[in-house]
Amino acid sequence: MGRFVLDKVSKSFGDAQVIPPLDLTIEDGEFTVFVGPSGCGKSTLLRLIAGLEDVTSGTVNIDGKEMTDVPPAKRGLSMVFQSYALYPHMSVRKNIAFPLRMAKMDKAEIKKRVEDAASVLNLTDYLDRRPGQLSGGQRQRVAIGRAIVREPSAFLFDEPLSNLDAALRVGMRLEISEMHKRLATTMIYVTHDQVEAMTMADKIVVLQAGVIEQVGSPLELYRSPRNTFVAGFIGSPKMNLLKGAEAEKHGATTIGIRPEHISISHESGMWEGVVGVSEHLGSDSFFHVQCDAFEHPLTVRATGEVELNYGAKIFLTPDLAHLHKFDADGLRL
Amino acid sequence: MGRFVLDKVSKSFGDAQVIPPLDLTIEDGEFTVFVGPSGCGKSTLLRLIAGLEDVTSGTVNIDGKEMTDVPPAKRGLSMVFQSYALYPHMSVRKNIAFPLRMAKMDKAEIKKRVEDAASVLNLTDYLDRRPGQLSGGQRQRVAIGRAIVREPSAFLFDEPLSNLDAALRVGMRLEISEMHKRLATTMIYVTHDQVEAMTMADKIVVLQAGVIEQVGSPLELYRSPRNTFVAGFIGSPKMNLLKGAEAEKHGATTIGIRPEHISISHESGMWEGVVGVSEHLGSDSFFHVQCDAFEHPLTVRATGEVELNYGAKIFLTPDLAHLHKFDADGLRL
Amino acid sequence: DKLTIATVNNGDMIRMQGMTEDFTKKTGHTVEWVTLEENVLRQRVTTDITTKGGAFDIMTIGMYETPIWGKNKWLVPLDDLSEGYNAADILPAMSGGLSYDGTLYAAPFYGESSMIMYRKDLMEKAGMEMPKSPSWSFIARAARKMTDRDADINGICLRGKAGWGEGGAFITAMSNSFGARWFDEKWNAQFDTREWSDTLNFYKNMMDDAGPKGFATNGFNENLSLFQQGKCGMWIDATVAASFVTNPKDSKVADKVGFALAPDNGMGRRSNWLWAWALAIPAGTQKEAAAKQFIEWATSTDYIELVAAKEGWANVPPGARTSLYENENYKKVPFAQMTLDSILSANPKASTVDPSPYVGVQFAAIPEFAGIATEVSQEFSAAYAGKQTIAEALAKAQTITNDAMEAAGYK
Amino acid sequence: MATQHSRSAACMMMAPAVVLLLGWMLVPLIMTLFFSFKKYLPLRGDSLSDGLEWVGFLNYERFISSGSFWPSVQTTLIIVLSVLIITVTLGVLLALLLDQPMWGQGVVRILVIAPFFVMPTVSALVWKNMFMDPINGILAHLWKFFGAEPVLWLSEASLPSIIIIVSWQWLPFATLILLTAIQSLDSEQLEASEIDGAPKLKRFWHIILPHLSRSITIVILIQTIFVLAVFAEIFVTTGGAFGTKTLTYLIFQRVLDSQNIGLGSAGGVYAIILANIVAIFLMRIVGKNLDA
Amino acid sequence: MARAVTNQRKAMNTFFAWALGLLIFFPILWTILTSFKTEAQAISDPPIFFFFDWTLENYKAVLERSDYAKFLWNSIFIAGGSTLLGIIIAVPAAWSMAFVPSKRTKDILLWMLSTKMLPAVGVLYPIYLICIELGVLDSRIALVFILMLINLPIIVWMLYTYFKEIPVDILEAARMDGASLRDEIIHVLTPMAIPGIASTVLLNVILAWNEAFWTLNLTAADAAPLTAFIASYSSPEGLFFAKLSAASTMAIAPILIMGWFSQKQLVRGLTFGAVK
Ligand SMILES: Nc1ncnc2c1ncn2[C@@H]1O[C@H](COP(=O)(O)OP(=O)(O)OP(=O)(O)O)[C@@H](O)[C@H]1O
Ligand SMILES: Nc1ncnc2c1ncn2[C@@H]1O[C@H](COP(=O)(O)OP(=O)(O)OP(=O)(O)O)[C@@H](O)[C@H]1O
Ligand SMILES: [Mg+2]
Ligand SMILES: [Mg+2]
Repeated sequence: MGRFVLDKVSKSFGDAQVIPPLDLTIEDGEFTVFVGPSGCGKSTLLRLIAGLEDVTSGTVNIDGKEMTDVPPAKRGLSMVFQSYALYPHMSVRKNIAFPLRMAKMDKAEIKKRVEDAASVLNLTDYLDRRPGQLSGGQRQRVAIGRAIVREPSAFLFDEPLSNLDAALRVGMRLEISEMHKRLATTMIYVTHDQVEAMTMADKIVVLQAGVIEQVGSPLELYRSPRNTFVAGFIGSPKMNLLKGAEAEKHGATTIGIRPEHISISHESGMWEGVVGVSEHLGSDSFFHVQCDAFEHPLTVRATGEVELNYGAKIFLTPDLAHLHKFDADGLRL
Repeated sequence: MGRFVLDKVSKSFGDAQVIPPLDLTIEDGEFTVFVGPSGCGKSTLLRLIAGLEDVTSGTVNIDGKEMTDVPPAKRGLSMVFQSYALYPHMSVRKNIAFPLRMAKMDKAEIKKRVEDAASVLNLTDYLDRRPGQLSGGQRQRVAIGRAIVREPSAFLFDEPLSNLDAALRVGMRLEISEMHKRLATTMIYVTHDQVEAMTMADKIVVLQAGVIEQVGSPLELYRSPRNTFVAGFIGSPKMNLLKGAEAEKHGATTIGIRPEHISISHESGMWEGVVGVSEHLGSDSFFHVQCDAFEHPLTVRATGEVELNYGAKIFLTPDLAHLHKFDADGLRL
Repeated sequence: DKLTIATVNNGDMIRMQGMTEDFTKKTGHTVEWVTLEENVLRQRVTTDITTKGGAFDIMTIGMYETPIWGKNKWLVPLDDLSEGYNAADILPAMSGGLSYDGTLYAAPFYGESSMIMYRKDLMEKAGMEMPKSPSWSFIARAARKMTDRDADINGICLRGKAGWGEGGAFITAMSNSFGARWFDEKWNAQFDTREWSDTLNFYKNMMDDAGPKGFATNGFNENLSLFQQGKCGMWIDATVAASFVTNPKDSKVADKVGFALAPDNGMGRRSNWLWAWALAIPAGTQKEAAAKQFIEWATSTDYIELVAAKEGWANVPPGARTSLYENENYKKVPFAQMTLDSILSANPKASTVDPSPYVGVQFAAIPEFAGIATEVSQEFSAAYAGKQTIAEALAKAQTITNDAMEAAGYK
Repeated sequence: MATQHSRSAACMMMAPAVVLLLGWMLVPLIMTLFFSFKKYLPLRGDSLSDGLEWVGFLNYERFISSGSFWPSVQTTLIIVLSVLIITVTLGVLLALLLDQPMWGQGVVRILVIAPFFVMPTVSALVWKNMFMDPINGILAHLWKFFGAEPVLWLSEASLPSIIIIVSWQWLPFATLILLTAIQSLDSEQLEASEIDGAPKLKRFWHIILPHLSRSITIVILIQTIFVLAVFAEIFVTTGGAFGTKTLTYLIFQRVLDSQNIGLGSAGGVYAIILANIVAIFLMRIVGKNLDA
Repeated sequence: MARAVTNQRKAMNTFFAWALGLLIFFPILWTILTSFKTEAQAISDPPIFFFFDWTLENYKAVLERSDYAKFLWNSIFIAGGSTLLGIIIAVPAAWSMAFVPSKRTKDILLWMLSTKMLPAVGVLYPIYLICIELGVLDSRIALVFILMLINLPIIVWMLYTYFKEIPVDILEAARMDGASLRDEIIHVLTPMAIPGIASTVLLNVILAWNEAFWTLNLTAADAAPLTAFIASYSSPEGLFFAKLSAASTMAIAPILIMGWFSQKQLVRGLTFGAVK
């Protein structure tokens, strides 16, 4: 179980309102990801749900029970911190067992559960080490282990992978996804990583300055961002957002077109431009093209190895099916 | 100027030989990137070149002069550290001026050079701030500023961007590339980031356990990796390396095919498989497909939004032009 | 020259510091004072003299150190003082105690003995009268009678504090009147004798009945303050205290104090001690001549008159010169005569009833004494405080003393 | 980092400190050892220049067989241990309290650290005369106010008195170090334990206290060094009477009161041995902690 | 600072902390108060707290009697000098230990600490004799040296722990920028370690200021610091609590005031590397 209803929840630190009143419902078993630029209030929102911060106003409802004033220990949630927050003086075994000991579970049961969790997380060989003797990935798994032994009603993750190197991140991402499939427990996950958000989420919540800009499935957000902020935030490299006469032609103040939705031609096309810096990844090539029609260069993607000389004149044609139009307020038309 | 010749250079820490004797030549003006897994000796190699570590054996030759025993201060190189290593107690101006002061340059000249460097790096407005008051990107630029004022014979970078967030990294990457174009000074750059290596390098040096696995231009490495290690290391997501009967069909112990070089069909193809986890990024979709022919699942990329149901039966066909073949020792055939 | 003088922080010495201008004016020499608390001073100067450190040009030392140091030739003999100084005027008890082998090694700045100071009003209230030379049994009786715990009045206040110069000095002087001695003629400790046990038992019984709370930690200062606040009926202590307890500025009972000789036990010895703070010149100083000039100035009759002129006769340094007690002005001071009588009744050369090998009344002038007596007095204090029995304390004292004497090679 | 250049530079730069300390340790140590085998009674005319008589281990035997030796070792250990226990326990509690939000935190901190700045002599004088004096002391007044018999601190509770004075002096030090340690605790760790269901007391026991262990060992090490050498507090208050004679004090008596340098030096050697036993024991713990 | 603390909680904390703080501070407060009383008021029964006739008489008496300025200056000179000298010697040593560690580093550090365990009285005679031999008895320089040696282990240890927290990168950067070892230490390391050095200085000034054994035993008139000043007041004839209090206040006031002004610095730095 784990259904969260936030009703007009707001949070201020002193005079600074970090989160204006906000409503949000997270369904049981859902994998929800909070994304947004740094400082937008993702962690704060998560901590409000966990009970680590008091709400300034509004109510937090968990599984139909009002929990606003219940202390974190009694909410039955598990949290994985960005820094892992492992207990450095305890062995891995003790770290994982800690919540169970606190719940006064009996020794034998604790032992069994810890060992089960360890084997799921491939930590069996490290049970007697201290956190200081583990690699980043292993620590990460201990933090998760400590969270899962308890069978909480929901998991909260605060940027749990941001300290890992790229290779490890991919692995851990898959592990968490699989764990979610297996346990079917509600998970709330904070990240600023595009790929994590897109690949893991059932539902993404995009925040900006404490305000929810859009809620939806990853592809919904990719396909129809509600406004220019979401449009620019979701997708990598980011969507080209263009203003001016060209935009007005489409009856919009701003038009958006993703790098992957522009085709390149040497002969003809909608926009003429000059090739700037090229970046070749082998699998893809990215070109920064300066068009006469726009102030800023456009980013264009070509799959595979494509060679275009610096300064070459080319033509670009957007795929109109994927053209996004926004009004003067930045809202999707 | 800045031509480096490492002749049978090796390095041991105590009993552990971190770098077995190794030869490497870096030409003047070249942008060389060292890549390799964590702990493979990239930083150590860079530090040997800088003179921050003694070589255990071998010689380091810079611009034709033997420099093996010359202390770092006298090698005329500039280094940009992963942590930037700015002097926290000095203003930006003083930080940048430091190498010049150490060289006992006269005040007026120092002032001029610092201001030139600052204007190139867009730091003019921040000259009187302390590093603690700067954003990550600005700090990065101060570190570069400190490196360029001296007009060194080469720049050494040790993972300079790894502390920055994704968006900033892209920007800084471009800036460093442009700087290299402008100054045409030798640059040696350590990174573990695929994209950085591929987009910035003139020449990539792939290291594993202190041994050079391959040296070449980015696309050379992408197109014809010398062995399975390089094949697996260069490219993202990584190349599928397949063994068994299928590989032998092509007269190799191992065959390699990149995710972007496999096409998907619902009707027919070379290998039949079942769709596992899918990852949708919007611009691309990645599928993990379990084929009967192979033990491990294959990763396949499809451009754009492609939907394949979990467990659906599909057929995969590799692009034979991009099939890599390796012998029993992992060497390219 | 600039003289460096180490001195104790007693009132008379402090007063002298205020007068140094006079000396400088007369001789042109300047003076730097190093004023230290008694115990610290003793360590400090002893370290310096034994190592020939030469940090001081003049040292303030007592009757205990003088003969020992004189014997070691560490001090400049003061046998060639100028004519006008009139060395013969020094009280013989003082010059005797400050000489070794007939040579004077330190000039007394002031001298003291001990005597009884008592509250005339309380004595009267108790219906008793203090004889001029009382006995211990009278004192004990009077003390018990004067005691009024409800009014916070203790019949008698005596030193009990550890330290050879504190409680150690008192109990040794007292033991003399009980016929006890520290050593027999072969330097054997005598704490296993009945005399010592009588002394201590008498002392403790009396103090338990009529003494103040915590007397085991009381020294001169504590008792002085008790007496001045009117909390003691009798107090047997240094004669110099007389000027403090009769000074109305500090003392609530200034006008009610009477004096008597320290008690005896009918064995021919009174329980009063003899002490002098004296100025001596360490051998080897570069400034011997100037130092001698200073000593002559500080211990001269002129100096006494200088103080008298500035601060009154009650505040002059007492006990050093015969002429002082012949001075008409000084005779008016109420305790002058009793002080002199007390001093005269003490004989360092024959302080014990049974013969003893040492010189000194409340101490034995041998180098080991300070260390031994400090430890012994600590055992005694512990017994006063009830932490051990008197028998235990005496047994320990016996071992401590014999061990130390053995270590020092007496046996 | 460690190139040949820097390594030789390091040796050079260590040298002054090492050489000075070595001299500071060895010269007196050798002289002490030398004296300890000699009969050296300066007041009886022995002096270095005349040559001293060799007496073998006599001084050592004497010192240890004296009735004061073992009690003084015991006293030393009691004082050190009690002061450590008191300052560490109170220090932890005080640090926890000072870490809480309150009004006037800065001022309270100033009040709490003040005793650390007071000279031992002064604090002993103040405690002895103005607090523990059975007649004029504040404590006596306090006791009387509540109708109790004033305690004769320095005679009847002599050891506790010394312990109180020394603890008062060192409590600020322990509190300061522990306070900085508490403030350095990663708040996420506390939050994690809270989410894991640990109530307040358990959080203290399982998270805060282990976090403090390093600081506590350091407090113990430094205080042991200083408390072993406690002197002024005893000299001024009890003068070594009533069972407050520590080993240091006993040596002081031998050297300065009895002027028996040989015997005192032998005592010094014993003290060094005792200190080193304590030290080795401590260093084991701290050495381990310095690595971690 | 997760959840709001109720004002009630805060009030409770405040109450307890203040109560304890005042209790701990009381002996000092009482001394200061007493120093403004007359001798009679100082021992009055019951004790008087604030309502007495404040008088400066005691201070006047003390100032008249001793040359306070001389003692004060000696204290400042000795405490300051020994700390400064200690820092100068310790910085290079700590640099070596922190940045060029070897297997022996820890042993050396612990050995240095162990030199502090020599009982001072035991070596009084040797040191006194040496001072005579060198002719430095009663000289400030000798005390500066000796107190420096006494505190050197603590200084080295503290600096070492601070230096260890400084990223090696920055020193290497300086080296790459062409700085010599001297430049590196003077221009980069020392300024960066200022907070740590400051608290080391503070702690050592306090320790040196309060050192009473050597300062008392090796001085006479010229070099005597405040510890000797107080030794002349400690037990005169009679109980002069008020004067004793005045002298005590004068002896501790300078360091107390310095300590209070710099307590932030001191608190921040006092970790001895116990805190990562
Ligand atoms: N205890 C606090 N007191 C005052 N302001 C705070 C506090 N905690 C957070 N804030 C402010 O609230 C805002 C939101 O912070 P929050 O940590 O939730 O951001 P975030 O989205 O998690 O950012 P990041 O991605 O950098 O972790 C920020 O502007 C931050 O400065
Ligand atoms: N001072 C040292 N003493 C002993 N071993 C060392 C030392 N410095 C590095 N090593 C070892 O040398 C190997 C290479 O280290 P190096 O730092 O060069 O790796 P790297 O390739 O830079 O790794 P990363 O990507 O993690 O920075 C590692 O195994 C490391 O443990
Ligand atoms: Mg956050
Ligand atoms: Mg590295």
